[in-house]
Amino acid sequence: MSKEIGVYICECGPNIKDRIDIDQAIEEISSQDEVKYVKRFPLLCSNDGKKFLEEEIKKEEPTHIVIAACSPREHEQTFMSVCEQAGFNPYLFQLVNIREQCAWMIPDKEEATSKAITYIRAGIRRVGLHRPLEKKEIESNPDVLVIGGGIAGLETSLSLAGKDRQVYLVEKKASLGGMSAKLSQLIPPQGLDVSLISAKIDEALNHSNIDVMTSSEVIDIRGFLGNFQASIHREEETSEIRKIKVGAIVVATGFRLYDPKTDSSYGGDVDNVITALELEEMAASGKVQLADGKPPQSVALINCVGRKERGYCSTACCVYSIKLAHYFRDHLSDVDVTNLYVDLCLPHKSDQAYFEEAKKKNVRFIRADEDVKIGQKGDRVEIIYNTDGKSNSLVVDMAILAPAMLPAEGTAELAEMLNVPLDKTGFFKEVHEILNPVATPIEGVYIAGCALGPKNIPESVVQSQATAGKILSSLVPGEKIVPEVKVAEIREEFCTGCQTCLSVCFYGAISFDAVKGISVVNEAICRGCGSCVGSCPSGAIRSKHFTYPQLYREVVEALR
Amino acid sequence: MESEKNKIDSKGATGVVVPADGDQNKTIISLLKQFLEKKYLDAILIPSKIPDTESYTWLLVHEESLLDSANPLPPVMTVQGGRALSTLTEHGELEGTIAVLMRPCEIRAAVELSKLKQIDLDNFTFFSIDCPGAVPLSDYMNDPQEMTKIFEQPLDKWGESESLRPVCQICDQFSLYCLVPSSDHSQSGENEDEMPVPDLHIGLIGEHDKVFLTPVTPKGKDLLEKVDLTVQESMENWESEIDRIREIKRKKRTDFHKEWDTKIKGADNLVTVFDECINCHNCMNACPVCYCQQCYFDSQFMRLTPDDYMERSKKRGALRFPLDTMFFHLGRMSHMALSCVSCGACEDACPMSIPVAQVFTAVGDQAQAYFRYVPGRAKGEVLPLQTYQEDEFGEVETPKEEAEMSSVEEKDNV
Amino acid sequence: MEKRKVLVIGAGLAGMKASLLLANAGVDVCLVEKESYIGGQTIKFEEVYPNMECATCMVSPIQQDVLQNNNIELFMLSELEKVTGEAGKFQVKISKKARYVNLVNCIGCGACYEPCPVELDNEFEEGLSKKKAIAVPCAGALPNVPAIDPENCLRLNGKKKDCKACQEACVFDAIDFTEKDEKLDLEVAAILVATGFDVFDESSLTQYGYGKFPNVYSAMEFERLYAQNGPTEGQLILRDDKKLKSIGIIHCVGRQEQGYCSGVCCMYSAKFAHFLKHKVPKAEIHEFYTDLCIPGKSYQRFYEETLRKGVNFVHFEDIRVGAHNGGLRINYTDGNGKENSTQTDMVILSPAMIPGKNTEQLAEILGITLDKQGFFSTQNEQLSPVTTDKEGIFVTGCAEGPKDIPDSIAQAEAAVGKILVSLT
Amino acid sequence: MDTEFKPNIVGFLCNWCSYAGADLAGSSKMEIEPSLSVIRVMCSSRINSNLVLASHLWGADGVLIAGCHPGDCHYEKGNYYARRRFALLKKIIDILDLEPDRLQLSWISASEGKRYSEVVNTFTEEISEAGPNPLAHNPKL
Repeated sequence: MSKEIGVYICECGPNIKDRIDIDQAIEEISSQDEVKYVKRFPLLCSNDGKKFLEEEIKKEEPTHIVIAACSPREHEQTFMSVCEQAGFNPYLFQLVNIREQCAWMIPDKEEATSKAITYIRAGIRRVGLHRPLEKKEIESNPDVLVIGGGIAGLETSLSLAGKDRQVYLVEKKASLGGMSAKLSQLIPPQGLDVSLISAKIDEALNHSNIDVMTSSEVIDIRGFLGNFQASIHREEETSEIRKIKVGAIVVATGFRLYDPKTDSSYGGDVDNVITALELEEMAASGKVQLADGKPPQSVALINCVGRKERGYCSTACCVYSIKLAHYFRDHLSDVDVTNLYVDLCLPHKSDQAYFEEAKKKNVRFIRADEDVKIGQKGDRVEIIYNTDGKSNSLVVDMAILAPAMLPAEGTAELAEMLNVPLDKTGFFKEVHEILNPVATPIEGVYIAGCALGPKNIPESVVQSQATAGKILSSLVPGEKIVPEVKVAEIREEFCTGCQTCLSVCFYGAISFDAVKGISVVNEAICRGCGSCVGSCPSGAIRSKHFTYPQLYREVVEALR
Repeated sequence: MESEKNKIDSKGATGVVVPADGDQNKTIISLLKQFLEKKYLDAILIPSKIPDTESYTWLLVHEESLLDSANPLPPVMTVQGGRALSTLTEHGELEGTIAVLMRPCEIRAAVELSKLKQIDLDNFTFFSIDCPGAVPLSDYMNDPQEMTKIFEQPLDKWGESESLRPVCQICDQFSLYCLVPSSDHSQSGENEDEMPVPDLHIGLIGEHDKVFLTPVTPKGKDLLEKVDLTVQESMENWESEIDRIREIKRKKRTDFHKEWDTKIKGADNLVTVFDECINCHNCMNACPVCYCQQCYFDSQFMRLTPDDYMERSKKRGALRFPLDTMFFHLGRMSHMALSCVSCGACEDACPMSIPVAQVFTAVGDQAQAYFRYVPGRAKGEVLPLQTYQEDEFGEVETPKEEAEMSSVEEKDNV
Repeated sequence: MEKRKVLVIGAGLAGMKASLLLANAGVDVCLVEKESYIGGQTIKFEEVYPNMECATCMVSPIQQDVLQNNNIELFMLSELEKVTGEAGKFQVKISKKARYVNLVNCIGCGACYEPCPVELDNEFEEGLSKKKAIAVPCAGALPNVPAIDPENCLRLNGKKKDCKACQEACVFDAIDFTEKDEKLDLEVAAILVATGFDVFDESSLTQYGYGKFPNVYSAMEFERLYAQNGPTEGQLILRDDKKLKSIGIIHCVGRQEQGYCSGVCCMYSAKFAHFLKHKVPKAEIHEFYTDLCIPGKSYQRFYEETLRKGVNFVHFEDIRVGAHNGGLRINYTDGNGKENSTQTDMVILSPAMIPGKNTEQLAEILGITLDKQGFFSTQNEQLSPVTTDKEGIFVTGCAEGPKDIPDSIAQAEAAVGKILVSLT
Repeated sequence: MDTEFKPNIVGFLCNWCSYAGADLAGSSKMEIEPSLSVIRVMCSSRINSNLVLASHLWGADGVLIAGCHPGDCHYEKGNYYARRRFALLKKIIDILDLEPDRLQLSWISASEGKRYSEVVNTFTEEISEAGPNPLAHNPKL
């Protein structure tokens, strides 16, 4: 069918009118074939302009529309919705930018005019090749799989579970609670006790919309946002494989601790050198004592154990050691307490007050450079350290180490299963460290808590609730998912199955159909960047709305 | 770059030296026959002479008696082995254990194709063979007997022959060690990805009446042991000869670059080189690493509207037919220059005897060096355009980072 | 889900992100912003740590989304005045100041700036450049529509009642002097406070010589000084045009006074060092810190990169800045009480983040409490960091306490989670 | 002729950074040479060698590809791949000595209106000096 393209030039008040000879433009363009008419209007984005446009489209019934006005970043949306209101497919319209990148840049009116004509011609030739694109809708399942039953996993599950949303909570171990359950009290300021954790555990266990699977592991995951299938291996009374369908997945697999024994400078097997977690256990059992059963007279809390080796600060240790200091002053007040720190990392508003408080309770804080040496001295523990280059030593009954946080076991395997990347440090990597801190490149797969990197409890909780927020916002029960329209599309006859596109797609939107021997784009995931298009040697991928012929038309006109 | 690319020390290999009493081919064939008879292999893909003709083709041989017509090292390369292999496996894997006997450049092409998911290497057992090169297809068809004679001569004075295809004359990857990535190929077994692809290499250089068999992978070792070839002998003669010849060839290659750089530089020169091109795209069809189902340059997306052609003709004063010759060759280059193994198939295929292979080799070598990439070296390597590093190729950006800084500094100084 | 309305106070990054997520879930959002533009503090930055990413590129797509989203109703130059009712049914009163420029008619051509006779310090540019009484804060600000400053506009403050310079320059009749401040009454189901932060006033501490020596800059001033869209288009031109050979960056300005660590200063100071090393490679850079607070998996890597680039980090207990032969001298004592000093041409002060202006007032209006530090307090800092002690009111971003961008955004998303749950 | 010569440059700009930067240059009323015609793409990684070659061989006196600074890509990694592809194409054009300086890759962020104007104006200057693209006028191509 022959094309009848309608062209509108916006005067944008004086902005375009004064700097571009619109009459000349109209004259030159009208002669171009396939152009049905060219009209001008004072200000198309104004309400009058929009009304005018809507009526025009209905009246003139053009096959395609070109509007020469401002930058698409300003009003493409505006005009597209006008098209929609007029019952005209918005993808058969092209906005040509003759303001920002023409009228406003080129002082000479003649030059500006001819540039504008070039751009409009390009738009006309391009729009002729546009196809009417339609929004798709994809069914989606609101249920969620949460991997890991620590505080992050619990918080996520509890925030998500509801009458129209089922949560499957999968935990490797036999019981829920993770690391935080091992603490004798949560890290203050408020010094909350762990009953809050056990309360959350009970709540999860008794929640009618949370399906808790302990001693279980996820062994396989396929699918995409709104439509995942997961297989879970359960080792409870009987061993079974359970298959579930969910719309989103949250990884909350937490962390493990650095083992100081691996480095002799941390005392190796010296008596009475213990980790903070070991102290928690003693505290829980009510008897904090030395190897020989005597109570300690003096202890040293040592921060940043393993920081040098790992190359990052584990965030929580400073406040954690301060907590232990408080514990001694409050419960074993006759023990003399020293805290050796490299840098006090107190990034949260009430951390410092908590530190000041400990100082008031005469906890001694000593600034020590990273490389402390812990050794035996008689039956006591000697710590040799430097402060701003000056060497000192300290002898105590007991040294308590605050080790760095490491990625949990199985992190790499899980990452591979989910096809999400890991960070240099071995923790999960966020899709955008700054703007999208709990999401991964794979839409519908989120990470919360220490699986993303070392953090303290409040941060883990925030992140858990954040994943909940993102899921609640994107997977509304009963609502369908409306994916990007301008996506990539495989031309089967051209695809040779070299899978180059798979390697360059950051979002895992392309998969390989072994039967047909070609690549397949999942439109639910594709963001339309076109990286695959640029990479395909066979030219087998078309990016809708930015096809080679469309862009090539623009080139030709630019060079005419 | 060139020298680094092939920096491989071939000393200290052990293998099996088989007496060949004059005819190395016979010896190889009889070995292969044993493999088939004893069912250690189900089939062998091998170049063979078409009965009652002078031309060669690939045969997938099951019946050992048919190996008599086979020729492990034919004087010509009719169909590039890599391409033959990819067509075989285009629609799924082959049943059974299948061996392939190919020239080094053909194996390297196969490796590139495997990176492009066109061949599954694990599906095959690879026999590579010392290759003196091949004679130009056209010359051969003009006078088969004569060319066969000529072809057999250079086996003595490898590297010197002027009758071989030009890219063969400068080929410095004609034997096993040229493929082995690590300087110590005995170590290279530890990393699957670093493994040279041939399982068993057949050496011909050094002594006429011997064949040097080097088991490269456990697969190859196992095969030899099955036919009771376990004798560990020194391969020194073979090795030293390879080194000698490689030196000669490498020098030729350097000279080649000197010569060709001037021949192709500049639009006029390049156009002159391709002047006779008739756009038959045979080069593309013969090229093993041009693997596309349908070449984009043959597609309707390359066709333009009449007024576009008029426009272009106006601009240029005239429009040359066939259209887009240079666009095609440059486009093809940008697609496969990094994977070009300089096998020469394109040049053999060109009806207008345009030195396509030499142009692509001249460009390919430099482009590959720029990306520190050696096509076909090892299966584990990722194709350069399928990966990236965060900090690289700063020199292609404008303004250059350094430049920007200094300019800012000046401004600050003022 | 039946349509529910949520009020979001503050159109900074946290507020915008929360609004978009809520809108995406089909919730109607009323986004209230006291400034005439959206984007908050982040749009003042040229680059953000730890990847030195261009902030404008990062934020402008989000601003565009907010402006174009049909579920988000944006009220600029507006502040919350009164709240009654309870969760699920709050009645709120918004006071909206007149912009005197019609958002629909104005197309942002900027024809009105030049003719305006009034010239003022541009506080968005930290006073490093001038602006007219009708202006957008900086090039590329969104929405790209200026506002008239009624205190300084000659016509509006009565000094020259017949001045209509801008009105004459505008062909879209977008200038409307008759526009009046309004009061708006809304009913919303939940309220999210995302009012962000302010920075500690360096001039209140004499030892840093801020305001006394021209080349002592505040962090925010420096951010604008190096912004491509800032007053100097990214050129490092000192107040006295002196050439830069060495720079001192002092951390923890106001930490003692405020009684907390802001958690971000070490990193953005390191960011400055990165930038300076890039712009003026030969310059010496000294970072003076008390404790390096570089939490998390990737921040130390960033810090170590600055070390590799030759930035000198010095730990101090006590510090003061003085003038010394044409430059600035930084005197400090180290961990062992030893006296030292360093000579520099420029000093950049990294001040603490403090609660935003009117935080107390807003807390009163909302009937929620503040913590010791003066930020909005949450039910339980450990386990419910976004819910306030009043049902239906949530707090996020730096309004709850100092934090960096990723933490603010995570918290915004968390708040959205809590709100969406509370709505169903 | 050379005094009359007005270069004709094709510029592929990524939607999120460079196109925004160009808009900013415009709205800041910076003076920019009319030589360059902008073609908007979503990401610099969309550009394939054919588009560049087509422009280069069929009349462009210069071709500019502009995208987000490395690390800032709106699609996270696109510009890294774009850079590699460009490096290869430029290398080939360079080896063949087909006017490599007429191909340019620049990173321009959304706040760098000034940089955009500098990039375009400088590129135009260089091309003006170099004269028209001989390839474009070689009837044999």
